[in-house]
Amino acid sequence: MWNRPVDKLIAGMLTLISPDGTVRDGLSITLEETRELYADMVEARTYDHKCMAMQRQGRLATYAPFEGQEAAQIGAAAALRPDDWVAATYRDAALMWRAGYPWALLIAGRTGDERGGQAPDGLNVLPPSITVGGHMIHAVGLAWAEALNGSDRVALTSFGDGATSEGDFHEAMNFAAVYTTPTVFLCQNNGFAISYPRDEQTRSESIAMKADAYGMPGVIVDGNDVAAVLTVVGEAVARARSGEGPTLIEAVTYRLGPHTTSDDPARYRDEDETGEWRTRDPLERVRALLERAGAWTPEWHAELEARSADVIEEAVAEAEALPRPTAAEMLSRMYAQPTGPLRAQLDEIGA
Amino acid sequence: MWNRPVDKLIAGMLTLISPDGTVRDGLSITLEETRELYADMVEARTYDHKCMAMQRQGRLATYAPFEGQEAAQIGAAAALRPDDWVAATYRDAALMWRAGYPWALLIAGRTGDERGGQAPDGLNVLPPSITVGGHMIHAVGLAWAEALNGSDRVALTSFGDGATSEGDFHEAMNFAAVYTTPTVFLCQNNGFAISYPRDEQTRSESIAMKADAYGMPGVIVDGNDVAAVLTVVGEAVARARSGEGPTLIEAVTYRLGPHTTSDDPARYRDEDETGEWRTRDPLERVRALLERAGAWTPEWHAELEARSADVIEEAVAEAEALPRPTAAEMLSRMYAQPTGPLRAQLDEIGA
Amino acid sequence: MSEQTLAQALNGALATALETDERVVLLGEDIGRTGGVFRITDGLRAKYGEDRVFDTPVAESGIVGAAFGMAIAGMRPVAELQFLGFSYPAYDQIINHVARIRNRSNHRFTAPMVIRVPYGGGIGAAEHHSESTEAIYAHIPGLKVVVPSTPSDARGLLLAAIEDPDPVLFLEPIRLYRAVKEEVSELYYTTEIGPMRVEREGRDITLISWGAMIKETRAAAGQLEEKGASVEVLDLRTLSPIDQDGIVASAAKTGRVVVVHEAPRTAGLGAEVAAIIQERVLYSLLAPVRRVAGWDTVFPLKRSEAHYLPSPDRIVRAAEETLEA
Amino acid sequence: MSEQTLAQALNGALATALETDERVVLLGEDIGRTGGVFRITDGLRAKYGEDRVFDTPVAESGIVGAAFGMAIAGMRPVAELQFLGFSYPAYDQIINHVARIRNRSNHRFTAPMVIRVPYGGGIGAAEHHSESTEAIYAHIPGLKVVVPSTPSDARGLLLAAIEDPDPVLFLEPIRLYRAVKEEVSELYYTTEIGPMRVEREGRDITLISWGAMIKETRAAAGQLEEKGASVEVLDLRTLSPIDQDGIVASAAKTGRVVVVHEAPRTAGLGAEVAAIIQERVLYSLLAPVRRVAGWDTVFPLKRSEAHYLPSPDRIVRAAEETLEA
Ligand SMILES: Cc1ncc(C[n+]2csc(CCOP(=O)(O)OP(=O)(O)O)c2C)c(N)n1
Ligand SMILES: Cc1ncc(C[n+]2csc(CCOP(=O)(O)OP(=O)(O)O)c2C)c(N)n1
Ligand SMILES: [Mg+2]
Ligand SMILES: [Mg+2]
Repeated sequence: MWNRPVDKLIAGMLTLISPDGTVRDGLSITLEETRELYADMVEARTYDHKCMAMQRQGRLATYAPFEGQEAAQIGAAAALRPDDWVAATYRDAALMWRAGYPWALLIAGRTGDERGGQAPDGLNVLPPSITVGGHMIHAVGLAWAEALNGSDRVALTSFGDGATSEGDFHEAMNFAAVYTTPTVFLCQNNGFAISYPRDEQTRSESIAMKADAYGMPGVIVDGNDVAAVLTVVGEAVARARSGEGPTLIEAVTYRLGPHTTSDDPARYRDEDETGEWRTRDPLERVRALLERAGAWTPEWHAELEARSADVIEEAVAEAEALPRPTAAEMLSRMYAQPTGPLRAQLDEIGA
Repeated sequence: MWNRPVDKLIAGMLTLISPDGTVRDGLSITLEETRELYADMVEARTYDHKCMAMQRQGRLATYAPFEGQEAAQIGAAAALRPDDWVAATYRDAALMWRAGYPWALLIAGRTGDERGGQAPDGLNVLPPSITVGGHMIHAVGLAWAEALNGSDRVALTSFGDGATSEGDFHEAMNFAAVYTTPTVFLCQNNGFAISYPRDEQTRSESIAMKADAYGMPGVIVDGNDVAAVLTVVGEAVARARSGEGPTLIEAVTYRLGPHTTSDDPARYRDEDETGEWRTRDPLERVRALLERAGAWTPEWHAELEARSADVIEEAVAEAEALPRPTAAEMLSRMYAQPTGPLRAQLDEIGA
Repeated sequence: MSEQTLAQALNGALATALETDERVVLLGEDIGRTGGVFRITDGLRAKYGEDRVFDTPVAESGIVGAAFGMAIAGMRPVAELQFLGFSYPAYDQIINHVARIRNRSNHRFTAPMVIRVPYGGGIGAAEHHSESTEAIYAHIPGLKVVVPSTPSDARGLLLAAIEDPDPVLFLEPIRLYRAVKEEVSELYYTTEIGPMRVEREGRDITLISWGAMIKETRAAAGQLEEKGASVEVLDLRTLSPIDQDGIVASAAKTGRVVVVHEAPRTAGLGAEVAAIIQERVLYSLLAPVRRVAGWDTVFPLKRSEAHYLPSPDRIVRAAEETLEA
Repeated sequence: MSEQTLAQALNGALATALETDERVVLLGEDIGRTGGVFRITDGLRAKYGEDRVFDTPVAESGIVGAAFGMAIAGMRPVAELQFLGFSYPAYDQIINHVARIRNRSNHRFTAPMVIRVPYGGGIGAAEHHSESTEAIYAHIPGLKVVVPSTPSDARGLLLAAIEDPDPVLFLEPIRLYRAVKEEVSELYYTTEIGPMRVEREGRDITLISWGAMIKETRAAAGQLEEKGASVEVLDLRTLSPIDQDGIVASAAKTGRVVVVHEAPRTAGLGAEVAAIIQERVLYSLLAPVRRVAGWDTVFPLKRSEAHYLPSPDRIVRAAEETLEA
């Protein structure tokens, strides 16, 4: 069955590009920008499909796909400056990548290699949070530090609808509001926390309205509309950057695939519901818009797909070429310098 | 300086007896009931003053006074049935007592004796929570169990404004709403968490409005008006008892004394502010009302005070007559039956 | 009797508990609709109803705290936390509330509840999904900590935990869920919480372990026996209260002990085992009690897992050095 | 140099850190306006400003998590939690985030931060206000755990902790805050995290302790010396990383060891000390390593405190039995 509360939400939320590709008032990005966002979403989806396939081949550990959520992730990241902070989750590979994190490292992480968490120097994107909820307050601390240091960097944290039930969500929201930190809270409400539907997760009508409880603005946006997400996150980023404090954004979207490669969605949701959401595919509506504007051709799309496939293949090769991690590396990563007990253990393993 | 947000709140909240003792529309308790509530508040204040004095004499460990909050506590407890559950805090002695907990046990607890936490058989009042925030979810579990068992008992949990910042507040509120448990959340907003003022604790205009974030009704009430508190808590209890679920109540009040006997309020608040709140004394307005109705005389008051003093003295004597707890008791309280290691340790202490 | 995996035995025990004691309710993330990430509660919501088996919001402190309230009110809640690495948000509820209510109310209120948690590594799982922090729970007075390693113990200990008048943290070795099969009775029976299980008797050396590490320890014992040593293997199966007498008796007999656990060595539960043994039978010890454990690191991701986990080889080497000492 | 209590030394160290390193900020409940429940931050907000010293909402996970974010962004936050019993809501942040960021980012992001927490009993405080759960923190890889017992160590270790590139849990023995006075330098100096301190040298027996229990241990050592024993007293002062070599050297010298701590005995840090000693110098041991510790109970309320806390008498008795063994 259709996820009722989302139904209601869709009525009130900001959409700039309708599911059929028609444009609504307020769309302010150029055609060229739209083409770039489209290209990014194609690349992200290519990555997602590749990872699903690799996991089935046993080349990756558990993988959490984001198919269906590309607009929310690419749109949000596109609103950031390259030096802004990002604290995101296991499902946010597209967001992290668009914020500058290399595909190769994201893949390395999924092969089960801690080196995948080592962002390139200068890039302020944290390794993805695997625990649900704990990382939001980090974005508050990061933003707070930047503000205290007089920088105008902001911190964006992305999380799911399920994460809003954790006590840490509450503490993070409250601290951000109390200290007016430049933090953007991006909730990708994809309808489920594993099998648990959004309308059981909380009885509030929306997640965005929870912002009121902290004296913080809350905004609800069509999470499958890359332009709307870019706009709304852009406004929140601008508020944050100018010292006006945090914003909570609820991007209403849907996870088309399973929770992770270990999950079986048939146990908790209907094919129909998923089918319904496929008609709201975030790539499709941009394609329709572009096509109508004469800026999309099957050839261009094929070219994008081919280029993306190459890029992802290269990233896979790079990740898989990482030499096998040694035990000594494992022991040496715990502190700046191995402590006494660890030095003794390094001796024990003969390193 | 005056605590600004409270100022604003006072405008919107339910008051039935004004600070000068005049009655507002909607007061529905009888004169006799009002006299009883007054008597209870006098007894509670007598206890509070006695404990402050005893602590200064070294007869009690740290004590957290509730002076100024008598109406919130007595009013709330008066709305309960004797078999309802109560999960309250270190500052809620008046509430616990009015719910059936003997003064003697409350005092025993404050002398540093675990036996003070042993409610009389059949009384569903938990020992006071010393950690801030953790006990609210217990009232959710208690209420949930009662509902599942088909009983119509409700659970009331009392906590402070500071406690609303803990993650556990959020999880408790959310669970209560998700499972429609018969729980009454009573926040005694007394303006401070130790030294931290309410308006820094959270940026929401009221605490009551936080209920919205959970799809739960929230009510704000003059916490120094015993009749208003009784009415509002009574309504919430009725809702809960009839299966309509939880309510959040914010009782706006003020702690006239220090946070605890170790605290020095001069470090963080103004005499003027405290003075201002003394004009809103919860006992005084009821006295004025009764006096105007010819139901209060200095003689009656003196009688109440004398009787209260006797009752409290007796409770003190009872608490102080408790034999010194033994080490064996301490070791035997951890499990239904001492475990192997504890049996060995009991041997070691020669028990 | 039927042949069951550890996972099946747990599922069966929960069904039996729901069947025989109407005070039993289950709650946890995804345990209803999907039967939980490891399907331990599979089918129970369908069979026993939505008012016995509850899916919950993602909030571990809430799950434990609500279960605690239910327990005080006379129910027998069995809460599931998805992985031991996600139990920490509930640590405050467990240590400050669940484990203490009997003490602070002088027996008046109690928390007869079970917190079930899959634990341990070895399946190449994501970060935080392979924790073995049993030591931080075994140190908490008022709590019991149980770890079955066989299907029949799983059933017996889980039913005992649900019956127990005090709160029990019930750790389930992820790696063994489907790795072991055994004939398990379908009758109602309990396995006493406390006494360890002698997995194999021997004279020359004692190997002590619990949870999934029993598998490696068993393999090591096999290799050692082949080389001519007579090896005793103890499965602690209850970590708190720890079976001091059982441990000490075996140590006194063999004079040589190796403790094996997945958790980091420093301040792990192996330290307690070593401390007890030297305290009580120092003069019977023919060699130091050795600890084969995880290194003092975070449990690593898939590619480094083999570096971290004690292997039969490491256990054999430590045992041989102990035998030679 | 001036004569200072431990509390004054800590206040001075924080002032020095705020003075010399602009990355240092303090945050915690009531630390600004009132200087904290123990007045350790007294005057610092007035002197260093509201953008260096922050009062916070009542939310321990938030305090630690926010400090952690600040540390990643290059600051040197010093968070205060009011009592160790209120650190548990932050346990998840500490174990799953603070202690792991270096590992999970392969050194790219780090958490140079300090979490200061008053700990231990002996002042007849309310429930949860007397905890000594150092063992559950010493078991966490990636974290350091420090406990000063003298004013000069307090200053040196706190400045070292603030300088440290890794997160440090800094435990402050409540009972010693104002119970000890010592000449303390006002200069900037650090005391190395790791090495224990030999509080007193001796030949016959080693008493090992930390925190407030140093006081009882010192008293016991005095009594024992009067009876003719030569007693060595070690103040571990760093609990993680534990000074294995220092402990072992002393145990090898005296052959007799008693460990003293306030925490419950089972799975307390005394177990680790005993395990290390028997592991490395079993054959030098003339008697079992004994543990004089809290009982396996919740820390009791005022009237039972004396039943619980190790007393000089209990230590002397254990030492005498150890000397006679
Ligand atoms: C603290 C914690 N509890 C439980 C889990 C297990 N878990 C992983 S993802 C998930 C659901 C999260 O749902 P949501 O926040 O909506 O994010 P989504 O997966 O839908 O993107 C759960 C319960 C976890 N990782 N961390
Ligand atoms: C988890 C926890 N953190 C901190 C404390 C210390 N503490 C005791 S009372 C208090 C303030 C609570 O304020 P509020 O909730 O407003 O209640 P009030 O004392 O005003 O009644 C604090 C921080 C505690 N007891 N528990
Ligand atoms: Mg979701
Ligand atoms: Mg308050």
